[in-house]
Amino acid sequence: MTLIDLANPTRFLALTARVLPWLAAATVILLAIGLYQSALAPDDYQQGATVKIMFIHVPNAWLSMFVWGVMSIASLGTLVWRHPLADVAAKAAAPIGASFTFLALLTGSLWGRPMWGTYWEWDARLTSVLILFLMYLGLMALWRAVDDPSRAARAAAVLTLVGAINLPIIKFSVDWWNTLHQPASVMRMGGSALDKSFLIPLLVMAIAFTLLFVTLHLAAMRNEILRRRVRSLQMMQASRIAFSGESGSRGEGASNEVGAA
Amino acid sequence: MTALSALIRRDIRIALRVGGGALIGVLFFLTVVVLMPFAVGPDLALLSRLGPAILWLGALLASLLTLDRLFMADHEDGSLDLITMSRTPLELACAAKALAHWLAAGLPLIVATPVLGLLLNLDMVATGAVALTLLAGTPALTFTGMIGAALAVTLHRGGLLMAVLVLPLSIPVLIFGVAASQAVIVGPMTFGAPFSILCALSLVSLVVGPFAAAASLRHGLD
Amino acid sequence: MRLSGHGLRCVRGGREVFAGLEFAAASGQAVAVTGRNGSGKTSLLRLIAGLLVPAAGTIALDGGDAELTVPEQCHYLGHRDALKPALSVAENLVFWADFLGGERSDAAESLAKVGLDHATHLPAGFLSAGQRRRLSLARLLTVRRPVWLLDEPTNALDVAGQDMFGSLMREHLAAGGLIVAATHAPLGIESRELRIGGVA
Amino acid sequence: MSLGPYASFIVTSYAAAAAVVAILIGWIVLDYRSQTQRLRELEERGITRRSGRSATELR
Repeated sequence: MTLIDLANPTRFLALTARVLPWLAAATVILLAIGLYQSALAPDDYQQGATVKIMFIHVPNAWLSMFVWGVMSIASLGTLVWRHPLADVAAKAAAPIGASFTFLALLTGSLWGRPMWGTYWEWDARLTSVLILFLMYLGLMALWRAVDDPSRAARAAAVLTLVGAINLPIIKFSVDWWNTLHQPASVMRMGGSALDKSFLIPLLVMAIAFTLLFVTLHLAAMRNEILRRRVRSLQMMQASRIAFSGESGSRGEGASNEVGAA
Repeated sequence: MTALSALIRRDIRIALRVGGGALIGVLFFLTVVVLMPFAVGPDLALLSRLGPAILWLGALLASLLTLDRLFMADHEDGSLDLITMSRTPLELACAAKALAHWLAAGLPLIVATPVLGLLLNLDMVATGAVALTLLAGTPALTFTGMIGAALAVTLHRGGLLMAVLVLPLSIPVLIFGVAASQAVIVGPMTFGAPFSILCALSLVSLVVGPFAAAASLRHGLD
Repeated sequence: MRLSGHGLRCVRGGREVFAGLEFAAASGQAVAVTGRNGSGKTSLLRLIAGLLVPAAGTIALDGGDAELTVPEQCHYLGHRDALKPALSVAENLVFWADFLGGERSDAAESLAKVGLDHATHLPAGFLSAGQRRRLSLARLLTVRRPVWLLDEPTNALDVAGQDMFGSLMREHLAAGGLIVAATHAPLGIESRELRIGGVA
Repeated sequence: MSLGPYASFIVTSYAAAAAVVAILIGWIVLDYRSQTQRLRELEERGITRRSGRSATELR
């Protein structure tokens, strides 16, 4: 099955129907393993048991960026390759990405509360994620604001790509802004210096959440394709109404109005 | 009464459907408030002192900037003609439209306030005070903003002109709204005095707004 | 019932559109307002509808409901359809029926009469210009008003639509209503002509 | 396994993640049902796709 084959929505729906149950099962199994392992993971000598929040915070934070990446590729698909499923993929990903980003923020602030004493600190990482969240919401608002999906797709694709270029700049600016005001970062999680007992559960959770995203994304894409079919059928119905007058008992004569399709 | 409730229900429905802008106001509010710390700095003590002011400014801008389409859309598709001709007094119809707008766009701002209070390091009491003053004050913003929205139809210009016309009118609301919230947080004034003035301002605008808007719509139709 | 205007003068944008205009129409009569572009056909309708204020003269509806003003007893069908694309066909119609109030007939029946009964739950945004016009006509049928003010009513309607509209107007006149229509094309029903702006 | 003094934060985090994911799944399932339902209704009215194939059929 190549990318060209997938261009046909009907074939895509068939593939989705076949793949979804397996994906869902794999997600559940991996999540179970990940949760079990993170439950067994030892406490951090500095942070105590709160380090367990990391096992869901980090995968969500990873997904918040990964989903934007997926949307960026889909946007390229819309603008450059004109792949018919690209804007379906981009649209379906936005609310899911926003949800993961929201979870990253929420767990981040719950993790921060014991560390900082407040729920929110204008910490460089959290702030960047907050901006990312706002951009997700803006993108969703854009999708909602335009009724015609193919017209909205162009605008959303441009915005997504501009966002993808801008995100590193925003991240850099926020880092700079943050260090300007707070020389010492409040929380340091050494990235690669992480102990193996944390790293393995974290990796499993990250993979499980990524699989969760893929599952949800495919299902949401399927919904989106069906939604567009409903829409085009309704358009056809609207243009067909005039003909129904023909068979009506009022005998007003045939109408050949076709309607704006 | 059926006429007015039908109008309110229609406007809310349109605001919530695809293409409607009810939630964009909240998003704008969120964005404006998030921008502030980047200008002020991430100092939590400072932010919590400025918090009520930031929230009020954000809510003010969000509720006024979403208003400029209040009558414009109805004017463009001819609905406004029919509303003017109908047996429902235009003043009441204007009030109903403003109420619908407040329900669809104003209330979500108040619901979003606690989350933003968290970002600005406001404690529970301060957040509650801001939310309460917004609840009392945003109707005043909507109903005075409505006058600007009506003028925008008359003058065939929306956007910035409307903001320039209406923002000065909303200064009293801003003064007493922020004063009442600050009174809870730092004192030394009591909460009651500015809050009752705020409520009075809202009540006055509930009366004046529909009449002014209806008058300007009547003279502006052609 | 008799709708009449005396000595009507209309000024728009500092320019006098017409002056000293007289017209009258009784129950069961249709008046076709004709004249070249810019002669004030639409302005006359909007004067009657109360959407413009006459610079001089009066408009009266004798034999109507004394409690109501003239515009409150009129239907106005302008160039714009007063439809919301986000709402469904039925929602649009029921809203106007609820909002305009007064005596009303069944909305579903009116939709059937204008040939939109299969589209009731479709968003109005999906309709073509002609279908939108039909939906506006359904409003005239659902809410009872004695006076119909129609501005180029047959615009966007196809031949079948015009026939359908002709029979609806005849029904309205037969029921004692009256019609003032601004038009270029023949109205399709028996009507008196009111030519404004003089002979060019 | 003891969660220490901040147990409520940890539990809340996991619960919130579960809730949000549950809402997402619920939304997707309900959306799927309503779309297939609407397609079926349209088909019953005799509106079919140009290909003549059923719009709901997946294979």
